[in-house]
Amino acid sequence: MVNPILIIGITLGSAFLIGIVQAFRPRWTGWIFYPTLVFDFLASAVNLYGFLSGSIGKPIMVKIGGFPPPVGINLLVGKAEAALGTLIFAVALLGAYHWGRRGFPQPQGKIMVLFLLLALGAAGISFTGDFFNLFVFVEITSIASYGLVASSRREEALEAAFKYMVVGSISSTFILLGVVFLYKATGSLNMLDIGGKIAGGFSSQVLGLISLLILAGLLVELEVFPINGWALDIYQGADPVVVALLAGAAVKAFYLVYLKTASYLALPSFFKLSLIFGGGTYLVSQFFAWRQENARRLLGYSSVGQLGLLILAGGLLLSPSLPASSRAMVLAAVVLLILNHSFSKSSLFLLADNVKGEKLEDWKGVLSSSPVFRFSFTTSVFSVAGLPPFPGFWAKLLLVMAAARFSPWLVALILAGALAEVVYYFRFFYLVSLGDKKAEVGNNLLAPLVASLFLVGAVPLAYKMAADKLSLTLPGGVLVLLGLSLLVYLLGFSRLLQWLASLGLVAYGAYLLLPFLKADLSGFFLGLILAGAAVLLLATYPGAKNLSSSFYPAYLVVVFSMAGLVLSTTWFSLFVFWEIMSWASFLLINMGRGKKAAWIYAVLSAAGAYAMLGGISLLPSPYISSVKSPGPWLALLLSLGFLVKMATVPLHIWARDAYGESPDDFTPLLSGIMSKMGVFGSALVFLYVVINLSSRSSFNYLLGWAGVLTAFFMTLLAVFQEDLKKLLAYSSVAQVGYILLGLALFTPLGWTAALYHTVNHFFFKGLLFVAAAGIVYRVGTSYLPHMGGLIRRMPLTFFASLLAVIALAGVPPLSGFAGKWLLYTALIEKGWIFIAVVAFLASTLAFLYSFKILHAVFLGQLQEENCEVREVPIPVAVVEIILLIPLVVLGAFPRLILDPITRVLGKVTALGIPDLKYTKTLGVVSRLGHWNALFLMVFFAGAFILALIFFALTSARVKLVGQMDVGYSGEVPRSPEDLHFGYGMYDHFRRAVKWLIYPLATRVWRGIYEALGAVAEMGRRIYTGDTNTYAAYVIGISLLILLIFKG
Amino acid sequence: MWAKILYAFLTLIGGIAYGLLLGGISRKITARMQNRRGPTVWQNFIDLWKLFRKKTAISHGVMFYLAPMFRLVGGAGTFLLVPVVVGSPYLSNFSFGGDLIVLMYFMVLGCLGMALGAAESGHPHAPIGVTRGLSQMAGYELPFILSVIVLMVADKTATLEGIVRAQQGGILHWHLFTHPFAAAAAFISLLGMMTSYPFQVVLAPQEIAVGPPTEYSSTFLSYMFSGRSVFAVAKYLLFMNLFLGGASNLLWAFVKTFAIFLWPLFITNVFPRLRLEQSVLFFWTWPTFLGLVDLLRIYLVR
Amino acid sequence: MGKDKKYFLDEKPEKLTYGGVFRRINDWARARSLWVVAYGTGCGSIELRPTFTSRFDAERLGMRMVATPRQADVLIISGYLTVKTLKRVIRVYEQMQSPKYVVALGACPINGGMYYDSYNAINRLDLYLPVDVWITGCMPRPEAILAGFKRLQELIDSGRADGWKKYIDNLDRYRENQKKIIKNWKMPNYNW
Amino acid sequence: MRKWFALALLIVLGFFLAEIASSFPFGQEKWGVSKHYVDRGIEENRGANLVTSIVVNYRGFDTLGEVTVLFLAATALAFLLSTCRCRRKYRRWDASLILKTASETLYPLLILFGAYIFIHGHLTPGGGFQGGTVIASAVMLMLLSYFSFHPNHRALSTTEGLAGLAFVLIGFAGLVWGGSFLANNILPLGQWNRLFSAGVIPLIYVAVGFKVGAELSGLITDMLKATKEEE
Amino acid sequence: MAFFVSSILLILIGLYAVLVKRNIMKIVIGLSLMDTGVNLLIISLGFIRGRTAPIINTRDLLVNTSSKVVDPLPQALVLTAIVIGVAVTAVALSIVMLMYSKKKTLEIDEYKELKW
Repeated sequence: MVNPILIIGITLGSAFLIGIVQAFRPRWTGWIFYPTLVFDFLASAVNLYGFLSGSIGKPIMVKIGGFPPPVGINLLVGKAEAALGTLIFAVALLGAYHWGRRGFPQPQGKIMVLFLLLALGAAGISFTGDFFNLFVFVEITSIASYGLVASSRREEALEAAFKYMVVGSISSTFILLGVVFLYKATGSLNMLDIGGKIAGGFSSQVLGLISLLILAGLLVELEVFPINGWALDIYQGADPVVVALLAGAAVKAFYLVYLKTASYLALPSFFKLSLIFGGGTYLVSQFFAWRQENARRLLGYSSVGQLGLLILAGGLLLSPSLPASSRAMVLAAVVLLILNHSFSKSSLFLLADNVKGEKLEDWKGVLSSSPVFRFSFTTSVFSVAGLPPFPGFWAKLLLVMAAARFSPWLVALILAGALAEVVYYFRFFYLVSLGDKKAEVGNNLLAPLVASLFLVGAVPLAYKMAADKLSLTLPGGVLVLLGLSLLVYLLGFSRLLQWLASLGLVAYGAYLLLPFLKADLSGFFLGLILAGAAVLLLATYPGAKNLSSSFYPAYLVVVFSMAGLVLSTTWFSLFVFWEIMSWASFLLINMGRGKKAAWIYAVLSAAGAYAMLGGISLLPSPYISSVKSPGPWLALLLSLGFLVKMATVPLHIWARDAYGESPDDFTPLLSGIMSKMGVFGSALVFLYVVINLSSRSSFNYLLGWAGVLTAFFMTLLAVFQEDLKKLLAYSSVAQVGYILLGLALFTPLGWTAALYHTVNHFFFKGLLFVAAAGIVYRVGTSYLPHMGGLIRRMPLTFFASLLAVIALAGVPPLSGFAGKWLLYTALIEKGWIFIAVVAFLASTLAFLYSFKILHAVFLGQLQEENCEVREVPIPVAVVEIILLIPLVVLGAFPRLILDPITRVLGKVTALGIPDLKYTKTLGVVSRLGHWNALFLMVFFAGAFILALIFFALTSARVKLVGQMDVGYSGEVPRSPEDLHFGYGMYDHFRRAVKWLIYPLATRVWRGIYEALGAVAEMGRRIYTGDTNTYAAYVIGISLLILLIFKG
Repeated sequence: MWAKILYAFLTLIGGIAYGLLLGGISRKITARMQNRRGPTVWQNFIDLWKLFRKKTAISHGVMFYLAPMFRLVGGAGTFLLVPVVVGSPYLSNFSFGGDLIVLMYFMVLGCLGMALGAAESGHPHAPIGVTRGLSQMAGYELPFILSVIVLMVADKTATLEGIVRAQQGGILHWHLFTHPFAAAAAFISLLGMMTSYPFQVVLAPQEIAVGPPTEYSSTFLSYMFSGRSVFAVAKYLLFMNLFLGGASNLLWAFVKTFAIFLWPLFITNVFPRLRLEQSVLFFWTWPTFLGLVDLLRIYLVR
Repeated sequence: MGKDKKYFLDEKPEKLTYGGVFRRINDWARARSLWVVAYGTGCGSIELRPTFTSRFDAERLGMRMVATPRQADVLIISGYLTVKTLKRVIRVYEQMQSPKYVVALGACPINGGMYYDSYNAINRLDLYLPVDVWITGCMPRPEAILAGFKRLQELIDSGRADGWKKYIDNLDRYRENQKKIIKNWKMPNYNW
Repeated sequence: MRKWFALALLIVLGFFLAEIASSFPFGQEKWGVSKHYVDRGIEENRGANLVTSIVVNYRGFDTLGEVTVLFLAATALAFLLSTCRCRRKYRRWDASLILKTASETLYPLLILFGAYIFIHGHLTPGGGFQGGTVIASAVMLMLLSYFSFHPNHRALSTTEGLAGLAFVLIGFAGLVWGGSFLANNILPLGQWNRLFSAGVIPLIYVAVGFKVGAELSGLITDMLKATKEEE
Repeated sequence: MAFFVSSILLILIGLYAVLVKRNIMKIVIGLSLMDTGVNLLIISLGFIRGRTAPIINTRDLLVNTSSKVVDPLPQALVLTAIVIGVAVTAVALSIVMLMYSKKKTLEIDEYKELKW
């Protein structure tokens, strides 16, 4: 145990000493400054460790002057204070190091004094047990802040400092008045004493007003909306290091003291006050940041928002009706939020210090400047936006679960804010990752790196805390695999090694998860994931590709999180893995060309995931089991996330570019397997929630329409798409629409169709995307009009693609037909005939783009620039062959898959097994019809070969001619470009369906985004930048608080 | 089994011959309608033989080479999946291979294969024709599907046998009369299927030089020719089974298919050509509306 | 022409034999199924329309117009030929599949007709292409054309219409003559 | 508009403040914790001035903070103005003879008076802060009179630093020998109402006096220097 | 009572300056005024009618002190508050000086660059 007074005393002494040394040997000041901070940090850390290990049982009480509490001043350092002290000095240390490396402004001794005393003031605020002493420390902090904010001596900094000073003076006046009135009312200044008196029944008619006066003062310092204009100005105008310290440390002390004060003064309306102001600030700030173009101000809005969330959590803590278990959850959430926000925000602000400009566009290209920058930035943004696996994510999870006990609207508020946060942070991320050029950034990156490493290091702690509170268990094997996946990053010097390691890891994962490969739904999907990932990983053979070093780790994380997802037994676990999967895939997509697509993907994923979380919070039990009499909203909320991943209309707007512009090596996984996780999730929702829905049939019907409209519209859009991968993207989404339709049928046959299609879609779409990757790798473009005639250069790929396309189109002898047959049979059996019509039409439209794929890429004229193109690389070719086999074999023997599916459905007692019989002549027999796959295959192959032989025997002399030897009205074609029909292939058809392909969804979503952005823009205008106005806000809001909550 | 295959083979030959004959008849009738004498009804056989025995042929590649076989096998397969005489062990061919859904998808196979061959020819007209054909297919499939689904739901079966059986017991049990709107829709879409005027923009010899097969010659062309003939017969048979109550013997099959054959023939000779988007939109409006009428009826009655 | 080697087949057509088991029936069928490539070179093409439509109805002879040389059997040189047109005619003719026949309409392909002294009219077509039937007149009426086709059918039936065979046999000589006229030979050597 | 709005706000605020204040009857006896100071102050500290006892001992920690605040302000001001050249035309010559003469006379007296005040902080009204302020006013007088008057900056810094350190060290001495920070039991308390009494209180107040004097002088000097033209 | 009213008025006057005045110096003056008002209010809160200052420099004050002196604690607090007020004013003035040196104006309207 270290006496906290030592921290304060020694720091003060050092400050005075620095003052002396500065006068004589300015260079030596650092020799006092840094050791002091280190000492402070270590001392606090030792205390914290003491508390955590239990060697310090109860809070440390320091009686200054030896007087017992009410008489003398005392410091009261408990677990929270010790933790906060550690945090403050850790952040201060980081900031000091950072500033020192950049060079303190001269005279440096003075700035060191200010810096030291700011940290000390913040620590003192949290340590003190006396109200007046609190005021003194508030003033120390404030004055040090004024000085530090102004320290860069830029105009903006001075302006911000002045505003802060005016507002801060008013707030401290409130605090001072409140404290003195409090003394007058209670006769004491000691917090514990007053708390004891109030808890003991002391009351006074003005006590409420007095407490509110103090709280209002503190709320000003806590930057609640709308009295936080000054704070935003500081974030924007002041030196980023100072801001890091203020936002990362000082404000947290105010937060702690706010909580302490509110709980000592214990008025019933405090929790409402906190909820309203915290929630309002949180939501409004996150929202106002949408259109912010200044990076620092954007971070400022975020900080304010996070504080709002903290205050809201504080409100929950203060609430008398919160059950004890929820209280523990909120406490854990608060700890994690503080930790998360302090480090991520310091990291971000210190990174901002390294970027030249303040505007968002000045950040363009910084991600490619240095790996350290990239790592720190990504980590910090992820954690500050509350994404897994960082503490913020667990905090949000805990907070939501606790708030759910309180009110669903609170959950909605938290999640809405979180979504808004994702929107602008990933807009930031998107702007930052734009640009090919490397931006000029400073190299003062150690401090942000350390901060982000802290965040990474805090992951296990956060997980443990959340797991304890939520009784959440994640499959250990999967966690090990996820950890190992991240280790692959360390092999970043060689892609080949990473590739080999990934293959090994997937094999190891398969070995590890082998016991779970049972004939049930999880086992079914697990098998798909593991086998699929292994095959698709093979095709990512790096060769001479320009892969990012984090490609393989992220790839593996996606794979194993999917494995964890399907093995989940609780909704929490499902959600956690879902989020991990989403965000790892976001990173992968962001590695591609479509940064904006990645942003949209991020936003919609987050929206879906948060909706899902909202749904989970409404569930009575976290276990994935039947839910008694759920409401339709619950079902909708739960399935929304899955629908987003399946890109169901109208949530599809991300899909085209995210698929089309993600790295070519990742797209097969994204389409072939990852989109199936949405299928898995929806299946769970259907099985456990929708099944008990009173309006089940109409819900299902609605989803059925959603599925079939997805299939229809995406197919239609695919027809007019001129980019190979985007075309395949649309096609993929359309196919998943069929799967959703099958699920929505909720009949054994429908599910059989859905599951069959799930597997089969992996085969052909995986194959097509792998082939596309190979083609793009060779040809260098995925723009269809630039290809053509590649059959001459890559016959194997053509053959593979041909079969895949036939399967995709669902034409009989190959495997694709089974899915269609089952689906239509199921549809007609169920009597969803209108849906059946649309589904039929959609699959007819699929022929259009099927032909387009084959023609525009492989047939027609070989373009001049592609004359030297070679066949795809050998690993890709191998994968093509591997994926080819099932297409043919399943075409002849669909029972190879149908039988396992029947067994899986046998486990799903809610559905039962499909009513299918198998006979020798009729093949598969349903209630409606029959289909003999083997016969068709044999007949087709036999007849074809017979005809071929006959032809070869009887035909005229066949001469293979050159590609431009065509009947061209007697003319000689000049170049292949003139002859190739590759652009606008369906322009005539487009004229017919123009009204159907109007991008309504995109327009609507963009309209919503723009409208909200415009509202945010308007709302932000309340921060006029005018000092008088800010002061008026402070007084007005304080009065409002007094008026509303005094009762 | 082998007998069945042999019989199917013979039926196939017969089907091709019948198809060629129908083609000749149509040329003759057209000529008569235009106040000409026209060629003999056997002209198509002569043409076929000439093409078959041409001395040289050119190929543009593997798919180009295989496409006529695709076309022939696709046409033949479609033909053989449709029972000529339901209940007859031999004349129902290979209809055990699949039901109506299978058939509708199998129909596409030949077209798709030929489309690929045409596309490989490298002649721009070929893919233009193919895309027109596919787009037009998207047009006429909608009313056709509507009516087919009407029948499937009404008869609670997806097999052609079942549908034919449901129409037994007199001429008024034919779906042509029990579901007149659906039948009308289907027969209108048959015009599109047969690429007869006014939906003939797919081939458009004057514009895109017969479109898809523009580079095909000689033996290749003869295969496609026979494939198309048998495919047409298959469609007539399908329509016969769907709407005209099937056939109880071969003679009825001839009569009914001939009747169906006359329908597009008479339309084609008196109409000009529509642009593609016009034909697609036409299919998506009037026939679709007709089909919907019956579909709604079925839906509500159920 | 180096670039064209990639895109055009530069290989001399093989010589063909004429005979076989089905020769009689083949010739019979060929004669009764003459597909004419719809390619008008001169004023004579205006006479082909009535020939093929209701008034004269060439279809009753089994003839029909086809849109592409690949599927055609007969090339009609319908009137005067210029140097410029000759290039196209040669290419069209060589793209047709054997057996194939050439019918020359009018006086111009025979001796230049009224354009005999023009700087660019071709005066003797059979120096450049093997003509099977000449139909004289300026222009020949549809009746004459039909008579010419009847003659062609007779020739085919009796196996005497073997211009296509001669052309391949004497390709080098024909090419020489063609290149004399067409100074600017911007075609592949062999027009498949 | 703005004025009326401000007035309205202020009226409401005034109403609230009045409501709170009026709940404490003016001039009535209402003891809280200070009853302890009043009743046992002499006994525990022997300082005649109870306010000083409170300021320096009972709530000495506040005073340490207060000193820190002042130190902070001086530091911040010195830091900010160290580069500020607010060049205004400034009088380059000294003040009038009367002022100069009076200042020269008063300067030592004022310093002496200031010292007296803080030395007697525990006995009479006043103390370190007041004394320091008086000293600073002496410096200010000189600055007003003489253009070339420059207090030694290093000396000021050293003084304030050492004085602050002394305060902290006295506190630590209390921690080491007296059991708690700023404990007033390490020196004999002496007799009531004597100069050498009240333990460490006079020592601390002397330190505070030095510190405040030096800081305020420095503050004024710095501000003045920033407005002067560069020499 | 007049003490309360006048000190609260002083606070309000100071705040009025902060809210309404467009000159930076006037705002700073307003803040100072407000501080003064607060200090006065604190002092008057500690006042007890008819009592003397809490300086025990005569023997009769030694006994039964609590019935003879006013509350010393507010006075001690005010001491601290005054010093803090001075410190804030000093820092404020230094910032104002810097601001003036940059823009050569003291109009608050000119300092609205940070907004929205």
